[in-house]
Amino acid sequence: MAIVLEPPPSTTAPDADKHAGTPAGTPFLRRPHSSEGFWSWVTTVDHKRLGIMYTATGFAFFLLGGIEALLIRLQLARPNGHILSANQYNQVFTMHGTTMVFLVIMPVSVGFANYLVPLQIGARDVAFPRLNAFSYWLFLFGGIFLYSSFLFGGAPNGGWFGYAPNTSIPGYLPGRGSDFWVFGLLLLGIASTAGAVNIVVTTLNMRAPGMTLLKMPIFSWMSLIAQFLTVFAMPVITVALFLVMFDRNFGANFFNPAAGGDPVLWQNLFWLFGHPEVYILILPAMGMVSEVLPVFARKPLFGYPVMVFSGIAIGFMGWGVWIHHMFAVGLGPVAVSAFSVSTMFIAVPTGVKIFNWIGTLWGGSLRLTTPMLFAIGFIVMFTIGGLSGVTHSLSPSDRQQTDTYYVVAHFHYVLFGGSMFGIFGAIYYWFPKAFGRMLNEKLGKIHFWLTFIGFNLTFGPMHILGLQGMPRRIYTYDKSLHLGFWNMVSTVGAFIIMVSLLVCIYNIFVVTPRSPRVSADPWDARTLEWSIPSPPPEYNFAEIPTVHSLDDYWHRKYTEDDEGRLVRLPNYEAVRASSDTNVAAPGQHIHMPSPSYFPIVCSFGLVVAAYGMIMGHTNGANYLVSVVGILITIGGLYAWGLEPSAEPPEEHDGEHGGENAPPQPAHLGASGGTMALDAPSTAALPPGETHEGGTES
Amino acid sequence: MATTTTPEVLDESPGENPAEHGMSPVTNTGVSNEKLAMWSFLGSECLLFGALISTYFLYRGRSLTGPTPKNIYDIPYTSISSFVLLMSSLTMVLALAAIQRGDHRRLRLWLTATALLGTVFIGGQVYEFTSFIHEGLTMRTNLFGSSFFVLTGFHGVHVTLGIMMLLSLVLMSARGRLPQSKVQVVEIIGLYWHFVDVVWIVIFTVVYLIPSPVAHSTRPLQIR
Amino acid sequence: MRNSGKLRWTLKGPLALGLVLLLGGCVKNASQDTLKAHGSIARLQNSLFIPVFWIAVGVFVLVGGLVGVCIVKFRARSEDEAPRQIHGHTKAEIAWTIMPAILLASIAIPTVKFVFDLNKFPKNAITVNVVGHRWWWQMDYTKPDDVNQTDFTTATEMHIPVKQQVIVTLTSVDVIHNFWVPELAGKLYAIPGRHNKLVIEADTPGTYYGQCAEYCGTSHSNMRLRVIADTPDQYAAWVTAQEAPAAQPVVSTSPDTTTTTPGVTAAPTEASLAATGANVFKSAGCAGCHAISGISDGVVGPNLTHFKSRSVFAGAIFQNDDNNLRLWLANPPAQKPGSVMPNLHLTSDQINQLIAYLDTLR
Amino acid sequence: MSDTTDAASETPTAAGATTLTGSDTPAPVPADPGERHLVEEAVEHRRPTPEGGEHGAHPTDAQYMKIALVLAAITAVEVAIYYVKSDLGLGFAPILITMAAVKFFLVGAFFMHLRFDNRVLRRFFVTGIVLAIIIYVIVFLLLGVFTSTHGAHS
Repeated sequence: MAIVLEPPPSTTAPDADKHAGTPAGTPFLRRPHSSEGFWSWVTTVDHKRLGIMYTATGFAFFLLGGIEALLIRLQLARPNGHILSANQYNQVFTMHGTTMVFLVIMPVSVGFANYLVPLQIGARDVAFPRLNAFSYWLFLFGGIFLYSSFLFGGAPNGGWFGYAPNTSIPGYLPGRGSDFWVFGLLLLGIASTAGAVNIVVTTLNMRAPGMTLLKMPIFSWMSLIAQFLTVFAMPVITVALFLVMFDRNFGANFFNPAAGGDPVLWQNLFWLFGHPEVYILILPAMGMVSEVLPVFARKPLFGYPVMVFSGIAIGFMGWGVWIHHMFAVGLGPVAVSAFSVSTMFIAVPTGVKIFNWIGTLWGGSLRLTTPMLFAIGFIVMFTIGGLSGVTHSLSPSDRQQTDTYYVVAHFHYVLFGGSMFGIFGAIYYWFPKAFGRMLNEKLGKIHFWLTFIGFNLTFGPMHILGLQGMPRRIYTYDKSLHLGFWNMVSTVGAFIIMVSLLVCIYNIFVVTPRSPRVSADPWDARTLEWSIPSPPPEYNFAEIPTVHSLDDYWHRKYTEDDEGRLVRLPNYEAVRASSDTNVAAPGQHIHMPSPSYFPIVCSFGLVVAAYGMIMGHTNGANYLVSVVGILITIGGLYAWGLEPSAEPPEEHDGEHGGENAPPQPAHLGASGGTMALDAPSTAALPPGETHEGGTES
Repeated sequence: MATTTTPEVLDESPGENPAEHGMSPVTNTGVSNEKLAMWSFLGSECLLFGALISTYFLYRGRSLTGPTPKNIYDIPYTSISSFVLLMSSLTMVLALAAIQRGDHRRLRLWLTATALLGTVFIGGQVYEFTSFIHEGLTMRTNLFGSSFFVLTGFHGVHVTLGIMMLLSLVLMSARGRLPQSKVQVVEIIGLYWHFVDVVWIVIFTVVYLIPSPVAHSTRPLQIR
Repeated sequence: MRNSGKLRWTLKGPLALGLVLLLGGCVKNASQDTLKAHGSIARLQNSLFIPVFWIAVGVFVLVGGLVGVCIVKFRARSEDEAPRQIHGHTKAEIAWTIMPAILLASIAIPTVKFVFDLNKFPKNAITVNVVGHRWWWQMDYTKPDDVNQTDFTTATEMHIPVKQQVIVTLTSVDVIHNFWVPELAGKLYAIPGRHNKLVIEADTPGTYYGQCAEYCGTSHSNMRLRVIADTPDQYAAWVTAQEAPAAQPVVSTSPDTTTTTPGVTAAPTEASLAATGANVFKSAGCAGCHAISGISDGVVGPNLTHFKSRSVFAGAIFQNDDNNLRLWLANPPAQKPGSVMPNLHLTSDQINQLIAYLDTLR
Repeated sequence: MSDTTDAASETPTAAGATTLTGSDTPAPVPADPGERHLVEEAVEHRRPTPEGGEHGAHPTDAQYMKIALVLAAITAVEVAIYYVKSDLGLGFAPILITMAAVKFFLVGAFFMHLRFDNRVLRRFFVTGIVLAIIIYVIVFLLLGVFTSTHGAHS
């Protein structure tokens, strides 16, 4: 129900009970109502809660992936290491890669998009709040499913790229890991597709009045592009995974060379997904950095439209470069040259972005706060990653560097030095918005410098290791290769990163909760999310703002003089103060989507189905478990379809009918018409949406 | 409807925003969330079926053993079931037109007809699969078997889901829970149904009508 | 100001340090160093990589320098600074779109040329069909006059004549492998069902290390190889030796004395040990997988006809000496995780006999 | 605002007009604006002919049936071509693909209303199709589908 409003809360409960019995409720489950406590989090459809849950879960997986990274580094610290067995090592590096890509950077980026996009575009929620919850739970269950493989005969051990026929023919790899990998990724794929559709629709459809696409905050833009890529890239790997699944479980021959199957098909499908995936991972971080830099440089983002279009260009070009992952496959000179050149030219829009960031800094008034440090770190580290990427585009010489630690160094500079730096900066930047307290700056700076040093110590030497001939994915190497020194340096660096993470955790969980609360706009920031209290109320905006310019909130506080210098408007303080009190007036009520059990039920059914498929592999009768899982999901979908997105508002309309539109079910954006556009956020979810989910499954 | 004049995605001007005109507060694009979501999902599905069809196409004529498409397909039979599915698109669109007119009896009639035609198609597919299996073609037999069953099976699952949705609609309508205001539900499910149909149009041509190159033996296997 | 200077160096210090270390690192005596080209192909590849690498370093210095300047010069000195609001600059945008594009185009041209250069294959070159197995390399040398005929087969260690381009065709019997001898040439996949072609060449005689570079399962790390570049004379001699049939063990007069009463009888002669070993080879299951010309023709494991002519074995993770062989034969999977060669539970006498026999296969 | 009340006053009418078996359910699903516009659309469609408004160009039932006839005819020709393919030689596959494309277009444009509907929707779908065609054709080229030699180039 979750009508968030100032009216006495006592009225909500009886109302809720009254409604649970009506046909509007579902036949077999009472609608959840609590807005606090455990169940409220389980059943929540609030994009902000889900965003926090996404990010927190992603962070937890980041720690798991980090522990795996430490194991890898311990094993490789010395030649002929014995910390892990070969098979254990292979599991650990596979899970490290899979975790960091699918369970950390992707969901954390989606988490930020979830939290921020509605706030930045002036919406009440995402387009499909329950689908949003479904995506989150499926992501969580998918992650747990993947990790449960450690308990059932070994984790995936075919690499995050899972090349066939190694993964597709049972017996090549010990254990059942590949089955878990296939089904885990399928689940995560459904979750990310659903989440992506949601964010795309939200961004396109639910912007506040006046917010044209070219007045939209840059983070929302980059998320939009990344989610578009997800929508189009995920089905490709879904098919690839299904083909492997049929090979493994049902004896199909897709990647079986003995039957004429071509393992290179897998590589094409995987990298067709895999390369856009790289941009799915980096674009949101670029957006985050592009939000942070202007705030702490007190200057607008340099060349905002160029930044947008270069992002779009990257998104498009990202589809035309996948063969650069396969330069050593032997695809013939024409294909290799074409993809070398296309790969080189993707550096152009990327370079444009870097120069625009520098342009943003140039001539500004830089405040080197922790978010700013991470953002600047991003620029520098990502530049290294981008440049080493250019050296990879030289396909003739890449035949030396591919599949070595040089690549490992390259993409860690992109994904850690890039994406993770961006995400850390974003955490420091938006934490006060989400929780109303500023993360401790001193610890934040320690965190940054430890990360920065540890990161460069870990991954810098990997360039050297790669050039000195250390292949990837080896669990051991011989003394005769003389690789021990740099590996040891790298391992030391990895532990420094871990220490930096502990500092961060200490900051978040121990120091910050005791720090004082902050105002709505602690950074003197630019975008709409800072115009509402910290943390934002459930309905986000008491009144949906009307947007007049890019960085609308900034322009309510500042203007420029004739020379283009920044001038505070007279009502500067008033604007900032009013942001703190930007809440619904007493009596005003805003209908928000109600919590629901069914997203978690549906996602749970899918996971049960996945376990059934794993078990069915050994005993056909167990496929019945999958059938049960599918039935749970279908049942959940039906209940979901029959359950209204938001409880009907009549009882309140009765109270306040005078100031509201007459009671009628088609109206949600109740208060006073000014928030006309909020209504899509509380969209009713007719069975159409059910089927959206249904066809996915 | 004047209020749904669509602003261009990239070049809309603020003045066009309906809310500022005091007009109907539609979404920014003028399209409802559900419809936009369905279309983006269908865009995504293009890549999904594209990959499956491509896999089939890639492996045409590369099977190392028989049976081959040539000696197993029953084109007249498949033509009829393709025709049935094609006509279900007609009944679907007639159902939509019916609810748009407020004709709920015809809505249910056409929806039922669509579901029925879909069921006939699925029945035909089940029969086809069974007869292929009897003739010795399974997913394990060769590349043709693998890619044929997976491609058409995926399509069949989509059709089955569509039938379930259609029947739900019929049921909802019969219980009076599908008022004309919910015309969009029918439209969105219709979109899904038509999509499944156009996919079959492609499959019918690429898989059934275009013959595989001869020779499943031109490729020597160097595995020792 | 003072503060910002410090900050700049804390930012750039590690980077500069990293650069120095990078330079230092290249001098190290790594045995698979991609930058230490010992053949025309590897040199060609480096001649592309190294200049572009330094261009990249230059671009990085530019970007890093600009960021550094920003940090020093534009650091906020007071809370109330009012910087000029620059929203963009069209000319600058055009400049930094076009300049990288020109730079990239200029490296694209040699790249494309080199791609085609690397796809030129010498005629009448020595052709070796290399087959990837989990986790060792099989090398089939083709006949000089007919590349479709196998002349002889070896494993793990291949010989090539110096200063001569050798064609390596690559395929695999199981999963995807990746043939890589860094000092001679960049890597190329060995894919089941496909045949890839690679040219390698060595300038100077010597032993070059290589290893599988594509993850291929449990013992991927243990799938190494050696390429030995010989002078033409040495190479010819090696080929002649490899073409010869396997050494025949002298028939033992009493083959079973040693097995029935182990350790009791006086030490048998090497010859009789070897002869017994040949019998063990045939009876204990070795012959099912390993080929020795004239004795067995298994294809699962490496061809052992001239086993002792190789300096390494088991995917080049062991020096080919009696101690390592003893360890290996006692329990292969313990030495090489996931090894396809099972533990045959040989007695130590059988192992000694086998070793004696293998020692004869020169 | 005026529009809101418009929609509000229309909605019960629309719903009332369509309820058949008595409104046992309060049909509490609150429509979003998207639906609200549909409500209005539905209101307009209460006129005998479904013309008018943005979707005014919607074909009539008769037109739908004509399109279906065309589709059926093309299918028949396709099957016929299949049986005479030997006469057409190499031109055979492109002709079939063209006909499939025409059918695809007809269903998409008319049955799925892409011809009349918002451009955004067309873009989503066309993006998907074009992207799929381009990338998979490249995959075909890479994997040698169109060449007689299978497998790698080398």
